[in-house]
Amino acid sequence: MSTESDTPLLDELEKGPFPSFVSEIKKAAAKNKMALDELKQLEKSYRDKRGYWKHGGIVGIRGYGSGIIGRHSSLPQEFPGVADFHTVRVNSVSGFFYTSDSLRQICDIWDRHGSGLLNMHGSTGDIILLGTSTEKLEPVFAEFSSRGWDLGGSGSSLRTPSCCIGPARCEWANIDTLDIIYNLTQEFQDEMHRPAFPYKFKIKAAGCAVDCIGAIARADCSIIGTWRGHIVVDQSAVAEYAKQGMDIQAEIVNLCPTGCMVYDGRELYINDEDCSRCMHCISRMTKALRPAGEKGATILIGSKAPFVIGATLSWVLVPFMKLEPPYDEFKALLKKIWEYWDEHGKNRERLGELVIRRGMREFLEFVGVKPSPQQVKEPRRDPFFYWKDEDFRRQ
Amino acid sequence: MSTESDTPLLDELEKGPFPSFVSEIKKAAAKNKMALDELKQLEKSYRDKRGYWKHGGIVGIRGYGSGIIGRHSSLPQEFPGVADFHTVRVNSVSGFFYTSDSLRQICDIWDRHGSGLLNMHGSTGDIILLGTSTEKLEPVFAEFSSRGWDLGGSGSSLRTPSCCIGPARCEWANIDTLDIIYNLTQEFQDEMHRPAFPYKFKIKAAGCAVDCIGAIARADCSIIGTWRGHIVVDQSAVAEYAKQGMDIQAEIVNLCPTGCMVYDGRELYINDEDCSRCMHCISRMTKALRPAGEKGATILIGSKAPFVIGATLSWVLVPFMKLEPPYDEFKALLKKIWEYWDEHGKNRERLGELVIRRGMREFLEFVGVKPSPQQVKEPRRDPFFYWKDEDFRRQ
Amino acid sequence: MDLPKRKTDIGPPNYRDFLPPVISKNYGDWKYHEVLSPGVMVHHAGSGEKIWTVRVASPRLLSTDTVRELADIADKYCGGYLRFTTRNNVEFLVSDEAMLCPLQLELNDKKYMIGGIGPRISNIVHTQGWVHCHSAATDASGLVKALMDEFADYFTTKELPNKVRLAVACCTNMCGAVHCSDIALVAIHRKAPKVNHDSVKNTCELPSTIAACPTGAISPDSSKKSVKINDDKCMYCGNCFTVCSCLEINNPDFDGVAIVAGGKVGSLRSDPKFSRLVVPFIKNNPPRWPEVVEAVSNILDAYAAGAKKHERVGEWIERIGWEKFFRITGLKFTYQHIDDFTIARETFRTSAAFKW
Amino acid sequence: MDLPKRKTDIGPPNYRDFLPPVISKNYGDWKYHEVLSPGVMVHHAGSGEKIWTVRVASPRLLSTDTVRELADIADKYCGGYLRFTTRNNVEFLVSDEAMLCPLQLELNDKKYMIGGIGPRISNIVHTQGWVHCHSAATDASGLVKALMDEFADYFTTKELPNKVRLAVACCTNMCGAVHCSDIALVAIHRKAPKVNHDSVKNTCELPSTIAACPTGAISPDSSKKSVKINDDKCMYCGNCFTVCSCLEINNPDFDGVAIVAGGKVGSLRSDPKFSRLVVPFIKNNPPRWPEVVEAVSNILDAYAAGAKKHERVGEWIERIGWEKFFRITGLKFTYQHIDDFTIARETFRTSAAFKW
Ligand code: SRM
Ligand code: SRM
Ligand code: SRM
Ligand code: SRM
Ligand code: SF4
Ligand code: SF4
Ligand code: SF4
Ligand code: SF4
Ligand code: SF4
Ligand code: SF4
Ligand code: SF4
Ligand code: SF4
Repeated sequence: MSTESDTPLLDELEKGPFPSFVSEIKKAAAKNKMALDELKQLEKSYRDKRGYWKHGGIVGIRGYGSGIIGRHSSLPQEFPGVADFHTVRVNSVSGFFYTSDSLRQICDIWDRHGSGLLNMHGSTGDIILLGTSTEKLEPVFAEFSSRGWDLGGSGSSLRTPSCCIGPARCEWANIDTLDIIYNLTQEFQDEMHRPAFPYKFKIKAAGCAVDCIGAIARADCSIIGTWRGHIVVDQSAVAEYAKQGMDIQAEIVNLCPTGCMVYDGRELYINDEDCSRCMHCISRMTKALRPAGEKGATILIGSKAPFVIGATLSWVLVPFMKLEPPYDEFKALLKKIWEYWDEHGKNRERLGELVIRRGMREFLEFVGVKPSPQQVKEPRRDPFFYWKDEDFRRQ
Repeated sequence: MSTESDTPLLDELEKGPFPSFVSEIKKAAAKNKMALDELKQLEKSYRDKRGYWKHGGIVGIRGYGSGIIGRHSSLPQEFPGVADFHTVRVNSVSGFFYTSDSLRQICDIWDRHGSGLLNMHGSTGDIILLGTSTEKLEPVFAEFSSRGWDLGGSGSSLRTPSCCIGPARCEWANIDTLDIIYNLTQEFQDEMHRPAFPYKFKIKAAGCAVDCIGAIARADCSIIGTWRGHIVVDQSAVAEYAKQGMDIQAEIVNLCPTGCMVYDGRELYINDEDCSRCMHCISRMTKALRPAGEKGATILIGSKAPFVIGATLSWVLVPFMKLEPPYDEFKALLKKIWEYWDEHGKNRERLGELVIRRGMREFLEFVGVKPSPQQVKEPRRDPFFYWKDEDFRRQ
Repeated sequence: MDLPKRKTDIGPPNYRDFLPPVISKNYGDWKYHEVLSPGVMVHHAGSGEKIWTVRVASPRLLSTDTVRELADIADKYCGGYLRFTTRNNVEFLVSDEAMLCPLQLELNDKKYMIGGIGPRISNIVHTQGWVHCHSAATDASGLVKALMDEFADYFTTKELPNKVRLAVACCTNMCGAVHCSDIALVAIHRKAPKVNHDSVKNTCELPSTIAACPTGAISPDSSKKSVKINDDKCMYCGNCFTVCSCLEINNPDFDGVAIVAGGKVGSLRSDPKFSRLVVPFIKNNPPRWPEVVEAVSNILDAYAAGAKKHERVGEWIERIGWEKFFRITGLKFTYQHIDDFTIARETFRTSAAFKW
Repeated sequence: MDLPKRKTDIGPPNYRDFLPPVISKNYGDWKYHEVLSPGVMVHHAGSGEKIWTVRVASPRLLSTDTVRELADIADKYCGGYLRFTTRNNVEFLVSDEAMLCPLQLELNDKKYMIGGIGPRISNIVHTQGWVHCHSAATDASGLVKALMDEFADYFTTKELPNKVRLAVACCTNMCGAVHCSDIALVAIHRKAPKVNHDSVKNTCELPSTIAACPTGAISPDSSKKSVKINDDKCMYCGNCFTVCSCLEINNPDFDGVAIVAGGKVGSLRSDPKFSRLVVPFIKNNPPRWPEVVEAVSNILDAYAAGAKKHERVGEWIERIGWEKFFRITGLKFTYQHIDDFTIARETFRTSAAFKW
């Protein structure tokens, strides 16, 4: 038997094939006192089956209202290294692309001023620098900002927008997700850094309905690339898939949600008018099928985690919008959306909750989007609906 | 041109192939002053595009709190024949079966004391005697009750239960809908005639999931016959259907919601374990397919029209219950349901609304029904759920 | 007393006394049935015995004369036995096959419409309307007559992919099963009630009037000893008018019907479904509501053309998608179609996959 | 000042400066890709050029040492280019085919887990847990490690019917996309917070504490200058603890995780779906939560055995029905499974068709 460890429970989690976060903390702890107390406090949590953190306090960067999450140990005497242990959210790069040098730069700064621990990435998409003390915050920021990095969002602000890898490496991207996200992030620096919204606001962009960024589930505004046109079928590639053993009828045709495909054993036909562009067939037969026509995006709004009214998925606001730089049409829409939210949103009311509370009509009228059946799965069922005077004039 | 009619608009509705309600009113009007003023007032409604009725007043039968709907013309000077024009709800016969004599009996009484107009039937299932004056109510009732008829429900009471034709003429009935409804109606006369509930309560029974009485859409308690067992397939009858030109694959197999059927061009196989007993295949191949095994019913609760929270469909409470005379298990459940409603229901709150408001758990515990996945389409999605001390003990 | 002997709580007569003998004998032992023609079917019992059913349309609102006529016909051909269906049709219950033909001949002679069995349009479930209900925003019987005249062929002869259940409710109380019908009409008001302050003061009980409003649109108007109505909150349900008839909800210039579609009650193939709003409003245009008849025909034609055999209207629409339904019917999609009521969010399109 | 030159609102670096040259050249012109092995794929551009991707698992919580190691490897084989995926894996972006094999050998040497591409289990999206968050009712990283050790084969080699997206949220704030995952864990408390009246009095702002509660369970306790909590209303969300750390929500004897399943975010084949509760509670049992791992394995095994190719967990469950899912997994169905929250009624079974 080896000499007794200080962290017997966590040590268990160094075993097994999957890379161990405990080993990571230990690596940092070997040269960093904050990381060491993080490790020890965590061992205590494992022993006691409870966390030992406290929220809060107002900590931040001069001129910024966001980007820092204040955190304190509830056992500061026992774990002084994490008495204050705030995280710094650094705005990541579109598509999460890095060069080795840029990563080393981040590491160097963080070793100098923080715990030496980080998340690549936080679930919104920031680089999360995991823990430092209050007085280190300004130096950390100065180092990063002087080297071309800036903070991400936190609090009641625009949060760090993020996207799928899109046109950088994916054949299905209908929009330039990376550029859109970069452009929007640059444009709305103030909205991100100086919280002035009723609550947080997230934007995520996916290049197609596959949604590799989970935009539809966790963004107040979800941008999802699509096309108006048809799917080009390369019949020889279809034949090749069949030859390779794909059961095209079972795997493709039968799983098409709109039933718009026919396979006669040799060729594959798509009734494009009925296709809902769900991406199933294209994703399974990437060499044979290719969307063609006008490219653009569906703009959806409203998804969020369950607090307080229950989780929501984003729903369609604009069925189709062209998205090309400088993205003016989209930006104008976004500003109208924020204006509406600003006018009607309660404190800590997400956009989706607000629109659900006040109804789609007022919102559509305000932001200037027409009602369309694409916005709903199905029309209303109960006969209680309102009329405005202009409705009578219209008739 | 003929001489000018008093009712030019309604006269239009005597044309065309479908039997005319206007002709009916005219027939009655020919010998009855109430019916004549009904006709004239209706013509005025057609002219003015609005109704001329007023609700209410307390009118009724001695000893009864229900069975009569009070109604008054809002133009009693102009139409004195309908100044008071209350309807009498006579409890119909299970399955809406009549003999010619019984119908003549009804007509004779109604000609003597009322407008000579009636609905066969009202949409709850009563015989609706359409309009008489306040002082005629007691005589009407006396005549009917002395001949073996009684009033149906109205107000905050049990409403006249009704059922599909069931075993009387349908091969698919799993329960004796007629007997159940007759038995319940007899048992709960007091609940029907002396309103003591928070609001109306409706019971409807269908012999199978085809639901020819619309039980699932419009009954606070819906009884729907079903079976536990399997579907017996008569392969020669299957072959006969195929021979007659039925496309068994397209019409039956492909429309089976659970995908539990296979047709090999000759024989039809059903994986009974996966069958949801939806009745599609059976209804289309009645000579070939027949449920076998234990017969009983699914008990559902809660459907109603849209006021106030929106329309609801009944949902499963008890997935399977044997239903044999004297139906004690069902009656005991019904009494527990009413007890719960009585204890917690607000004035004018339907059972379904109450259970939706307070949640299924309390209700299930109160009425003594176990939770089961058959009660839900899908489990909850949001992680906000309650725990009681007994849950901890159970674990 | 000169009244007959009054009894209470005796309940309805026993159905057993009303069944034709062949039914009593074979009760619960039916094996299968065959549809012989749109208005005639035969049920076969295990015993080998049969019962024939001849179904005719009824306007539901009947005079005693007509009921007596029905009774007489039943005597002549059915041993006096007949019934009404859950959709208010009349069914003659024939035990003697020889009676089938003469019965139909007499029914034809008397202009009864025979039909309604099978994948057709049967009778329209409906309620009182201007005939008897204070709450009505339209007339139900008139609409039914206008529609059924138009669709008579679908009752008597023509087939559809499946049964099409029509219904009419004369106000949002929806006494018909409008909320789960293939195609249905529900009458609506579109203006808040006008308050007749003088009569309110004298006639109505203020607290119960105020409490009647489900949206809280009514508040006391103490200066007038009456009530005032917040137009923005009122959803024109007419509940207040039931309690206080001086709150005039009827408004001929604004009342009319909405069309809903896609509902069903049976659990066959797909779960029971609610009807959904397809046309928010058509003005009352009695006596024949031609615009309503046309709009319903339009939907029915699209269904007849597009649905697969056995598909109900709602199943067809769900297969093609509501967006395509609006496209092919040419119906206008507008603000009223988007739910803003209790479960609105569940109707929003939370998907990136839909048709143009 | 000795600090470097501070700038504000410069935003993140431009992604264009971080793309490998072959990507810059073929940006937006990719034609198709091929999965060469569970951890290697190649994308073909219209130009004929290619980029290879080698994916390795990451615990997400990294030390700077490890990040530097990743950078060094990227320098050696990828011209210094690498990226992270939206599920926190590392992707080495290889432009030179000759580097593919040596890169993998070095990664194997260094014990990196290569895989996660295709119909497999990829990394588990998760959040802070006891590592950093005050709100956590469990540890996220530990659960992820325990699960991924168990499912390592599904990352590196074995296939499933489709991708299975796992997630862990350490409290009901659900910072991971738990609400739309194939199988996910969400940590819950099950007891109302204990009020430490003395500290509340001195530390907490009462109005904001009371306002923090979404269910209105907190009211002033004026005698104690503190607050009291109505146990029956509290749904253990911990919101109040965020605002006032003297409302002790952590309760080791009662805290643990719930398992949800059947969610997805993509619109392929079927609309995005919410995850649904399958196991209401399993006690925290660190360091390896064996009961949780077993329960997740059970669900995964049932899916692997029952789903058709390309079916996601939720699609499989919807096809067979939730009642059958509970039957074949042997999971107990209890009160907590029945929704009683905002849209509860939409989850009730409004149909007579279901399986036993
Ligand atoms: C760091 C991060 C988790 C992680 O480990 O990755 C995180 C951490 C916290 N989240 Fe989150 N959220 C993080 C992404 C999310 C996401 C996912 C996303 O953005 O895609 C969600 C769900 C989507 C959404 O926005 O609804 C999310 C939903 C919440 C909520 C619930 C909000 C709601 O409206 O329901 C809260 C509660 C709140 O805002 O008070 C919350 C609150 C918090 C707080 C600030 C706790 C609190 O109440 O103060 C956490 C600080 C943890 C800590 O100790 O540092 N966090 N949070 C993620 C941000 C990292 C980043 O910037 O990249
Ligand atoms: C006569 C009948 C319509 C008909 O022509 O067939 C009818 C007529 C009235 N119904 Fe109804 N309801 C009738 C079946 C229904 C049904 C259908 C059913 O029972 O299957 C429903 C929908 C199912 C349900 O119960 O929810 C129905 C839902 C309502 C409602 C809405 C209740 C709700 O909870 O949403 C009201 C409003 C009320 O109760 O105040 C109502 C109220 C009324 C009143 C009493 C109007 C009122 O507010 O005072 C109507 C009197 C009309 C009159 O002038 O005589 N009626 N009512 C039906 C009863 C006949 C019978 O006994 O056979
Ligand atoms: C007579 C009646 C029962 C009664 O107690 O009065 C009845 C009788 C039969 N129904 Fe029905 N149904 C009757 C109302 C209903 C209703 C209720 C309603 O319309 O309000 C429904 C539910 C409709 C819905 O889902 O919205 C109904 C949905 C069916 C179906 C299912 C159709 C479908 O595929 O969705 C069948 C099966 C079939 O058509 O093969 C069916 C089949 C039958 C059978 C074949 C049952 C049998 O074996 O005897 C009967 C004759 C069929 C026919 O009319 O085509 N019956 N049937 C009702 C006649 C009403 C009428 O006058 O038209
Ligand atoms: C690298 C990444 C994008 C990024 O910007 O980082 C990515 C990349 C690809 N995804 Fe994805 N997806 C990535 C996250 C996602 C997500 C988001 C998530 O998991 O949070 C989803 C949505 C999952 C959901 O619906 O819940 C996602 C659902 C898919 C699907 C749809 C699977 C399905 O049939 O439901 C495909 C299509 C396929 O597998 O054929 C796909 C296909 C692809 C393709 C083949 C696209 C392409 O042509 O390049 C890429 C490699 C496939 C692979 O990994 O098997 N990707 N993919 C993400 C890798 C995460 C990881 O490390 O595992
Ligand atoms: S969302 Fe679409 S475009 Fe973006 S990476 Fe995934 S498959 Fe490619
Ligand atoms: S994209 Fe989806 S809807 Fe369109 S053809 Fe392919 S599988 Fe069918
Ligand atoms: S509900 Fe079933 S048992 Fe009753 S009449 Fe209809 S098909 Fe027959
Ligand atoms: S009853 Fe319905 S579920 Fe069962 S086999 Fe027939 S069609 Fe399929
Ligand atoms: S639907 Fe309305 S108007 Fe028609 S009968 Fe019922 S309550 Fe009266
Ligand atoms: S019509 Fe209905 S909503 Fe309008 S004031 Fe009257 S009760 Fe209220
Ligand atoms: S899920 Fe809860 S505990 Fe976990 S990081 Fe988010 S807020 Fe903290
Ligand atoms: S834990 Fe949540 S529900 Fe309970 S008292 Fe605190 S804020 Fe309210």
